[in-house]
Amino acid sequence: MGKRLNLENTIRGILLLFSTAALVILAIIVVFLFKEGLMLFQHTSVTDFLFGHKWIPAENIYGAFPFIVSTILVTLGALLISVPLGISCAVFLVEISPRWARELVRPAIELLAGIPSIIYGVFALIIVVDVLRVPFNLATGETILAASIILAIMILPIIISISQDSIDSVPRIYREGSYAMGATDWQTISKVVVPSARRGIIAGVILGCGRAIGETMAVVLVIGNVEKLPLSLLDSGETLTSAILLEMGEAVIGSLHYNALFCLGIIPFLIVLVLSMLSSRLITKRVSRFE
Amino acid sequence: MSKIIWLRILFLLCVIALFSGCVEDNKEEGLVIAGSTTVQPIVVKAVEVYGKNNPDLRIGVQGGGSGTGIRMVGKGSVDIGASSRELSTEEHLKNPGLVTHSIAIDCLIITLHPTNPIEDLSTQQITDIFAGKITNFKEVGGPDRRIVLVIREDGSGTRSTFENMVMNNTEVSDTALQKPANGAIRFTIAGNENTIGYLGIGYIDDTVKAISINGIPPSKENIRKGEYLLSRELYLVTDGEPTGETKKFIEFILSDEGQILVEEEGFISMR
Amino acid sequence: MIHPNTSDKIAKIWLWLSALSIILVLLSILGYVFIMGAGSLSVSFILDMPTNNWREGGILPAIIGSLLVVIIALSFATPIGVGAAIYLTEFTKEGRLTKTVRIAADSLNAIPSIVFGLFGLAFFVFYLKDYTGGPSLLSAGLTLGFMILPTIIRTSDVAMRTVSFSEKMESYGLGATKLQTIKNIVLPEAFPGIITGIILGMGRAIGETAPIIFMVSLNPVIPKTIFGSGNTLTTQLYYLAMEGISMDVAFGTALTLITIILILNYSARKMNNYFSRNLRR
Amino acid sequence: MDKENKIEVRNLNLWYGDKQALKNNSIKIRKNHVTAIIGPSGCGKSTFIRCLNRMNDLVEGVKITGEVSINNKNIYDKDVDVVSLRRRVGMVFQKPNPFPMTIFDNVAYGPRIHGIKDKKKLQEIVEKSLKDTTLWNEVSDRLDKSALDLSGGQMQRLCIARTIAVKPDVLLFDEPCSALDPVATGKIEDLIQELKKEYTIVIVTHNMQQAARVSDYTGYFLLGELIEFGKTKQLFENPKEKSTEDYITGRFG
Repeated sequence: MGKRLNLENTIRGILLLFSTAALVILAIIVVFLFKEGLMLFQHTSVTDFLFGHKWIPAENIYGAFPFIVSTILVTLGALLISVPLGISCAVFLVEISPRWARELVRPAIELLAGIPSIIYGVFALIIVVDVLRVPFNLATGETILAASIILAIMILPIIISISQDSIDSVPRIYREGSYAMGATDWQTISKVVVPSARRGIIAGVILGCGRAIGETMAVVLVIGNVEKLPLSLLDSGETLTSAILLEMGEAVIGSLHYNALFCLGIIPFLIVLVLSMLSSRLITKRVSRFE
Repeated sequence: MSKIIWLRILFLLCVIALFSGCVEDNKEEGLVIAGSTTVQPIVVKAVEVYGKNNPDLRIGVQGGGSGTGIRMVGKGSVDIGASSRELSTEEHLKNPGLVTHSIAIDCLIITLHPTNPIEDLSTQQITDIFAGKITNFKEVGGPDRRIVLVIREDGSGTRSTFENMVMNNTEVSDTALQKPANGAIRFTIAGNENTIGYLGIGYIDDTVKAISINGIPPSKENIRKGEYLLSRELYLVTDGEPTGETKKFIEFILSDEGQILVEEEGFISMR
Repeated sequence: MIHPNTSDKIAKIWLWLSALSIILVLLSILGYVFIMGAGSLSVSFILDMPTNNWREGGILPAIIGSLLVVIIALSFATPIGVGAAIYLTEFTKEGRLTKTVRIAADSLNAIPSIVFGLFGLAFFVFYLKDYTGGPSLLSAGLTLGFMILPTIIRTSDVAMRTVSFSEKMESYGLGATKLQTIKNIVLPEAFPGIITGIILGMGRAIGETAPIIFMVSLNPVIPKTIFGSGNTLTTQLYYLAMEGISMDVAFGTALTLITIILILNYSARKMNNYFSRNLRR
Repeated sequence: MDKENKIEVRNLNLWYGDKQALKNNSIKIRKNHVTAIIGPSGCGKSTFIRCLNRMNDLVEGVKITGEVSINNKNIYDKDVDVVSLRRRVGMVFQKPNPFPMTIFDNVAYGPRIHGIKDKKKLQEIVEKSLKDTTLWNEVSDRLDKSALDLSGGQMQRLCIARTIAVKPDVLLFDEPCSALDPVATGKIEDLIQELKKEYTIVIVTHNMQQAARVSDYTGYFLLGELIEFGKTKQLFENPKEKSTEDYITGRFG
């Protein structure tokens, strides 16, 4: 008997250790990210880093403001495209899709989520960039808009699947109530179903937003990587993540440049962490409210 | 019950996988080379051929850029550093023992889209174009096209070579598209008639157009003689005079056989 | 005002179009990669060594590199992830710990892949250099293992929580110990969910580029040890495309990658269907 | 046809897939009266009432034959617009289902979807509907608060207010009090008495006392068939059918 308890306790201990792994890893990441990144601030002030307009590693000038603005623009652009499309698609799947269409669209979305970002990038580099250049009369198609388009496609699956869950869990009696008032399908969807599901939909959008901020490979290939402050979606730009990928390959290890690139990584890291907590809070609240 | 069997198999696979790496002898590679991505094709090609003759030798090739290569060889983390530029004074001071070995001649060539009729630019014109003072090809006798600059990324050895040779302390325009590799620059230039950029000679092909500078075309002769503005040597860097496998490998690259590989990769041999 | 029935029709057309556009986007990407890559894809492309600096020949080293990296990632993340899920569902009550772990897993899951790249570089490549061999396949695999851990924790967690309470109680009622119950009831019942999680993690590990881009090399040899460097399908694709080495080989690689992902996706579905059918019996 | 009859159901059959849930029922429902439908659980009474505003159209795999005429027009004719039909035939459900929005928006929902945008007019409608359902005094100071914070009985009255805000001809109640306490139930029953002056009302209930209290006519359903239909008083005091008697005397059900 004692032996069994011993074994059970050992295993319990090991499993407890395992269960804290996610937490421990998160902590190690924070430590190493900040250890390498914060060294920059012995040289550059935080304000100069966040709001400086110039990024010239050769002269040890590190102003990340253009990268921050690019990141915001790219993300907004991607949301502008993917939110309406994603919510519509989720509504379609739950509310009006016949069975056969659902069985076609669902795997398509899963697959879309599974395609490696590098392949999205190569596709966008060759197709999207070229398609944009002529109609907008641009000098180059490598713009924030191009990155937004490809990011929109990449975050669609997240927005759709979370919105879909949320719309699916809107109680049937809401729909019946609306239909019984003589509402059409669309009135029921737009005035009752979607507003009732809005928490989950917002959570999905927030998660998608986080993904867009953090995505690298697809963006770096199509955004042009221009260090100038972008003023519109049709300008080229350079996001925080694309700057890291672009320059880390040749940054001398342990140099200020190297530290600055880690600093660039800290920004999306923190933003995404906050967004993820926000969305999980929204999702849990939604669940408790319907139950 | 079959599910339990499945589970066992899965577990077993995990264990096997975990140890498969360790069971093999985990001796580090015999020869590790790191550094410039420009030099990398030569090194990779050399390893490919050299490795066939020396199947027991393990060679690792890593990128990282010239600066990292030099730094790592100085620290002893790698055996050979690859660099597309000479050592800076700072690097010399830090590691006085570093020895450079020229293995090939490279040249940055000013490149345009094939449909661009411009054949020649002066050094001053190139400086002004890359500084963003000239923004349309018609200002240098070309067609009415807005100029899109395509350059290498911050920190790149190729970029600093170009800026040292051409820009004399003028900053490159911040509207330039930055690309992490020569191939990406070529791809961008080939796909857009508004572009101008610089490419290592090994990357010139018929999708882009190489032009002359100050009337001197980028022929092999001119480059080897150093007359085309942007020629430079490529180096392997060792800590002290090379010995053993390191020495043999560098000798291989400098041999006739090795220099043929250099030419095959589009660079210009030392001979 | 537009009549409600008219706007209803217009809206439905829009909804159909939105779904259709998703299919079209998917087909155009898949179709494009297929058309561009089908020419170079062949058995020898997969099984041969590259020659002439990756311009010709096959992509065997990258395939083996991907395989090794994924195996390392899974052998790290599977036992820990499943173990964590067992602890969370069987050994502890819902409370502060479970909540914290779930939030941590979700946060970890949301971290941008390039941040994992930075972290891997600082932690595995430099800090643990003596154990990982620096920029090695092991470093890459462990970085990916860190990355897919939350996927495996969360899917196993969900799978185990859906195991019926009554069956567990029945097992305890028959005098089974906790470990026996876990082994005989919980794990087998949760198995399809766990497997799905593993396959999902596998797909993610195979498809990621950014986390391992700073740890690979273009060395055209078969990696002989996980302590040495190598490259994977994704990083090779990036280099081939970026260095403009060969678009044919690049698209061949892309097609190989997509095919693997398709197979994984499909098998995850089938596996889930198969097991859930068998379980219901 | 009798002018006093608002709804005439003839030979109504309904199948869920292969299962027949309603068997050849015919019934006449009189204008401005309350008609109660009673019967044991699963007898098809809810299914029946849902045929009167075609809510069953929303269920997959339903097949309906026969005729339901409202104002002498068969609502199952091809040219009938379901949307405008449901506007004329309002329905209140078993479980109070106010939408997750403000009280005002709940009541204004119907008028809005039918095209009324004018704010003042909406306010008038909301006020009148809430007054008609005796809710006005309780909620007039918190119209902009969420409807989900109301009590169960208030919610149900809100749902009734929401339904009458579009001025239907007919009101269908599907067990409106089964989720409510006796006090709230009493209020709803009073309300139904009040509403029949303006509306034709059909109420499904499993509570016989309720049927006896509120209705003028009663129909008894068993296994999808209308067993007996007549004046409430007569049906309860002097049922013609044995099974009706068994049910109302509580011998089964």
